[in-house]
Amino acid sequence: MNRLLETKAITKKFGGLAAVSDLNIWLDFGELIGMIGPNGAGKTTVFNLLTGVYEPTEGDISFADQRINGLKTFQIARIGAARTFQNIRLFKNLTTLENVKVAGHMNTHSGLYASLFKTHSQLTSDSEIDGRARKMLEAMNLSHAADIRAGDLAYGLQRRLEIARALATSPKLLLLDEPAAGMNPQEKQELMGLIRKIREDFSLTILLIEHDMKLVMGICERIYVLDYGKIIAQGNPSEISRNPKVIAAYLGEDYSDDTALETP
Amino acid sequence: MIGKSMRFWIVRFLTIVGILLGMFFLSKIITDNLDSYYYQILIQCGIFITLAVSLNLINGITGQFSIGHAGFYAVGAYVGASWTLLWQPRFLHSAPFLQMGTTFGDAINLVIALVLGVLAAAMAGFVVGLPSLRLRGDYLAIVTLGFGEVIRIVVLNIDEVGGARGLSGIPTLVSTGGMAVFWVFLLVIAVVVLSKNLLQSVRGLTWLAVREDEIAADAMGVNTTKVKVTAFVIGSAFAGAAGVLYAHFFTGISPDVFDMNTSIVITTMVVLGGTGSVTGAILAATLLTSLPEMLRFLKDYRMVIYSLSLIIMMLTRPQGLFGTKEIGWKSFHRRRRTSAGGSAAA
Amino acid sequence: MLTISNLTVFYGAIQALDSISLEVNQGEIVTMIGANGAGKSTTIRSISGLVRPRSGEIIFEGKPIQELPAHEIVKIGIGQSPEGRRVFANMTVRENLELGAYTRLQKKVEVSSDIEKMFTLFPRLKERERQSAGTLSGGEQQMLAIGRALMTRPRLLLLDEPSLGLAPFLVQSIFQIIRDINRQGVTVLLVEQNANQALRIANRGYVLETGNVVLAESAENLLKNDDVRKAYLGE
Amino acid sequence: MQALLQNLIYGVQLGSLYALIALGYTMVYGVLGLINFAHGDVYMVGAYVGFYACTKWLPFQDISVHPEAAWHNLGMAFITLMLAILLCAALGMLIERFAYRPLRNGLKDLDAHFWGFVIALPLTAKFITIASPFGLISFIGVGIVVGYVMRPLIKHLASRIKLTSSRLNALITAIGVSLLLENGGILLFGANPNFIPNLLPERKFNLPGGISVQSGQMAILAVSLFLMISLRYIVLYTKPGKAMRAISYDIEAAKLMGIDTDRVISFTFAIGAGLAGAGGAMVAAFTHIKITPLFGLQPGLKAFVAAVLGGAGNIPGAVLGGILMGVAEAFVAGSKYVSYRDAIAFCLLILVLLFRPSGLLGKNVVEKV
Repeated sequence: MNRLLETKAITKKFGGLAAVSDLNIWLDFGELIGMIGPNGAGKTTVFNLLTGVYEPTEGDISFADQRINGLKTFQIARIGAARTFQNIRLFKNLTTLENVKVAGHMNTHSGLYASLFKTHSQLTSDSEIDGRARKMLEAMNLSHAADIRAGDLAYGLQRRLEIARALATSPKLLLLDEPAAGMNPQEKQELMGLIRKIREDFSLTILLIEHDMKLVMGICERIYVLDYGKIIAQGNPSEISRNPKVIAAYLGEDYSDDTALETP
Repeated sequence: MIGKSMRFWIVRFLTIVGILLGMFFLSKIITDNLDSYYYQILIQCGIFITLAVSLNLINGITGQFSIGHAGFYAVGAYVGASWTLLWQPRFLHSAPFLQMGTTFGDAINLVIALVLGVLAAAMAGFVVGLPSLRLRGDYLAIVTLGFGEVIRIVVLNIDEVGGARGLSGIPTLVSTGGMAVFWVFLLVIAVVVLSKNLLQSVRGLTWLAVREDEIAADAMGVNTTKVKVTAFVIGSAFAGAAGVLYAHFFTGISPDVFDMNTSIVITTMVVLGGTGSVTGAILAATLLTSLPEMLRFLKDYRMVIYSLSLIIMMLTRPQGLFGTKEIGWKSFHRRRRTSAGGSAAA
Repeated sequence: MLTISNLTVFYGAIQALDSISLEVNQGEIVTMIGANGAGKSTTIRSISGLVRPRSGEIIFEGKPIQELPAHEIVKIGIGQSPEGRRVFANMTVRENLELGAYTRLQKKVEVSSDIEKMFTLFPRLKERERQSAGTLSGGEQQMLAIGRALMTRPRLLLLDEPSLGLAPFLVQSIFQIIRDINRQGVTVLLVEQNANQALRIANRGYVLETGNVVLAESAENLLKNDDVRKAYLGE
Repeated sequence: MQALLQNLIYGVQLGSLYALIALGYTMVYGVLGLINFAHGDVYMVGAYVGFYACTKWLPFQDISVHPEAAWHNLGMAFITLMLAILLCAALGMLIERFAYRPLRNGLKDLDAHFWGFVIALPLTAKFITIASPFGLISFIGVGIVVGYVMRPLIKHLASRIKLTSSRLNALITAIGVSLLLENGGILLFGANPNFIPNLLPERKFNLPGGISVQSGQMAILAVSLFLMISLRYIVLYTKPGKAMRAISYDIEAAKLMGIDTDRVISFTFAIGAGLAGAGGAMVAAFTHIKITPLFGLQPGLKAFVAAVLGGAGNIPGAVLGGILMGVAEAFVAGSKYVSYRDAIAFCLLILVLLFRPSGLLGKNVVEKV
């Protein structure tokens, strides 16, 4: 079996309201999956459930053959699920390099004692992390900005740094929450290339939320459509764009007139 | 050939011995030449630097809004004083080497008092750190403040430690032979060096990450719970040590020494110095400890001027004296483009 | 109607706008397009008084307004629907709309009739009149945000990313509504990620890059411009 | 049972007072997210206004000599209450205008001048006695001149200001204002405790079951209730009330509605400070407690705890928190653990927050991810 992630009938209620109900999704190793749906459909809630920010009210989540509901966010991150955030959440007052180093800290062999007393082993392990982080920046074309305060980076670079930081945790699964939000078409184009590239280079499985249909349809192999916390359709891009339910709830009738469907 | 690691430890050992010797002679010189009034101010400065830098670990670096630091200071002071005044005599019979009066006897008692005070304060820090897992920002602040008050009131109600009158006649373990400066500034060096080491390590970055964005830090695999509680434990342990030294230098403690105002003064030092900046905390602690003394000639107007300078400082330089910058020896300097340093709180 | 000349804005040490100039004529829909961080939102926020420019002039109907506080600017006829909608989540839809008419709240009859007008423009809001705004869907919140801005009775309406985060089919109707509002005599200055749609309903457009206006043309010409097509329309 | 009820009555009275002060905290917290530490000191100023009004400014008559003057004194007491409310409201607005607004909007010329003026006051007070009108005028005159001279200096200090939204900054500023009021109070009112003698006829009402209520207690309770109900009306149904709510949700969006946020915030401070002032004056007048410049500290802190207990920013929450705390304190004070009465507030708080991190009635805000 090559399932990386599977949810079994998960439901999340806030108060009485179900933000997500009876959700069954799965991801196989190496897949690139999209998740679309109107605002408030529960897409980000799904991400929060998968990363342990919320605990499901009902149902099970298994990740890498392990039941992960109830685990804390940092534990899930350590098992190998990394994410980016819709509203960029960088450590603004740290530099670009330091942001990535935080994510690389899991590889440190030395404990708190070592950090406080600056032991030899800590120095070596820290310089290893430093080296890895610099490589990661190189991979994401961010080396030139290593010493700039993250909050001062240009918007597009901030989005890229979010991905670099997530990659530095050495994940198996990468969850991207609207990675192209606020980018212009040219930047989106570059981002698509980058997503494909990191999937290859780091042998990742990727799940992404995105509103830009061109991007989603362009790179995703399979798409889940969410509405009111439920999966209303799933399938490959061409199936989705023809699905009447999806057109009614999300895409709209004249969708194909305005947004080119063909892959770029 | 000596291995790399071996050489590292030899250098480390020699540095420490060097510092200890240097400090020892320096403190002798200072004690012999300084007027006792300024001597007291110097000790006060040292104690408040320790308090401010240790609170900076919790408040500035980890971003936990704690404003009840005097509580831990009190725990250290009372537990330490209880050892020398109340518990030590009981052990004296079976362990005669605990006899005070000689340099060795004083030192051993002080070390025991320090260990007990630090442990107790660290434990208190652990207990107070726990709510920080659920509470954020102002809510946490008021709980820490409340905790400080509860400690004070509890102490007030324990007759064994003198209640409202406090404890007096604590043996002056540190003042014989000019050792006060030595001990106090040893503590200052310890807290500053540890803070600096932490800030320069990757682990320290994870602490800063908790301050910057807890949710993101969590998602990067940082055990934020552990970081926050650890910050509380280490920060309060140092405050406890400062308390022990205070008790044994000023030889008298009472609950008012550790009231809300003290907590507030320590918090002010951290903010005034620039939240997160160790150098800033040191400078602000020195300034705020000596300022009231320097203003003494103003008599009644002293505290009015003091409060006014506080307000005007905040209105004209809200990021504190240093922002998040550090000054000092080269390695201390974190080359980070600073912004408004205040984003620590909230 | 609105003339901006040499507007420069700094956030701390970072320059957000570098001496930009633009104008909006009575009855037009003007759109600003550009990458994130190009300064579109900053321009809008400077007009509505949320950001103080370091230098430059903003003249609305002959009067300089760059020194006026935000609430005065609302009073002289400039309304804004902010980025991210920012409705008052714990208040009902009706209360939100009422707050739009805050400056003339004592004229109860007039305010209710204006609210009725909003309900004809956005029938969905009528259905949710007593519901708290936080429970609305993204599209409904956007309608509420626009409705709330219209309640200030603006002659110039500033719209900051009205289609952000909406489902594609809702995007269509939001642009339709903007066109309707404009036909009723409200001048519109529109900031949009969705340059394609924005240019289709606009008369003129400005292209912003890193705090500068790099192109100012009729919308038609911009739609034809090769550079624009490549950079912002994704063709 | 009798003792229980008696404690309950005392607790509710005490609690209504805490609630009155807590409302100021919670309203300011609601609109600005600021812990207005100086609020307890405004309560102290209210008590002093009460003291001066009763003993110096107003023609109260000694009721032990003229028992028939009771109605006259009651009228005067009403004027005292109004004075306390108005003066404290003005003080609240002043604090907001010059200490907190510069944190939001930056330091303007007027702010610099004001602080220069305030710095000048203690320095000139050393040389000029303010007892005579001439002294007072020259005192203020010197202040204005010195303020004018200081202005460029303060402006220069602030020239590289970076506005931050840091709560710690706001908190330290508030603490500074609190210290200023306390120490200014010591200069102005003297450090010795004062108290107001009996001015109103005191009656003890005996209720069935052997419980008794003091007329002073009843008055405090009644006035507090009246003020709280008025506040609720203001917040829910008036224009500034609506604006206050809008600001507390989203200050920037409120500006875009044409709301003059600075004015509404000023109004909020005025109301909160007025309520605290009323509380201070009533306590001073009815309970004959000794008032000192530091007298606002403990009740202020407890009221703040009450506000947090109920859910900071939540108006009914502040009332509930206040009453709850008053009752708890009354029961502890009536038991053998009386020496722990000041600790109970915090124990209660810690307990409640552990189970409801946003207070009893506070909305549990889930941070948006």
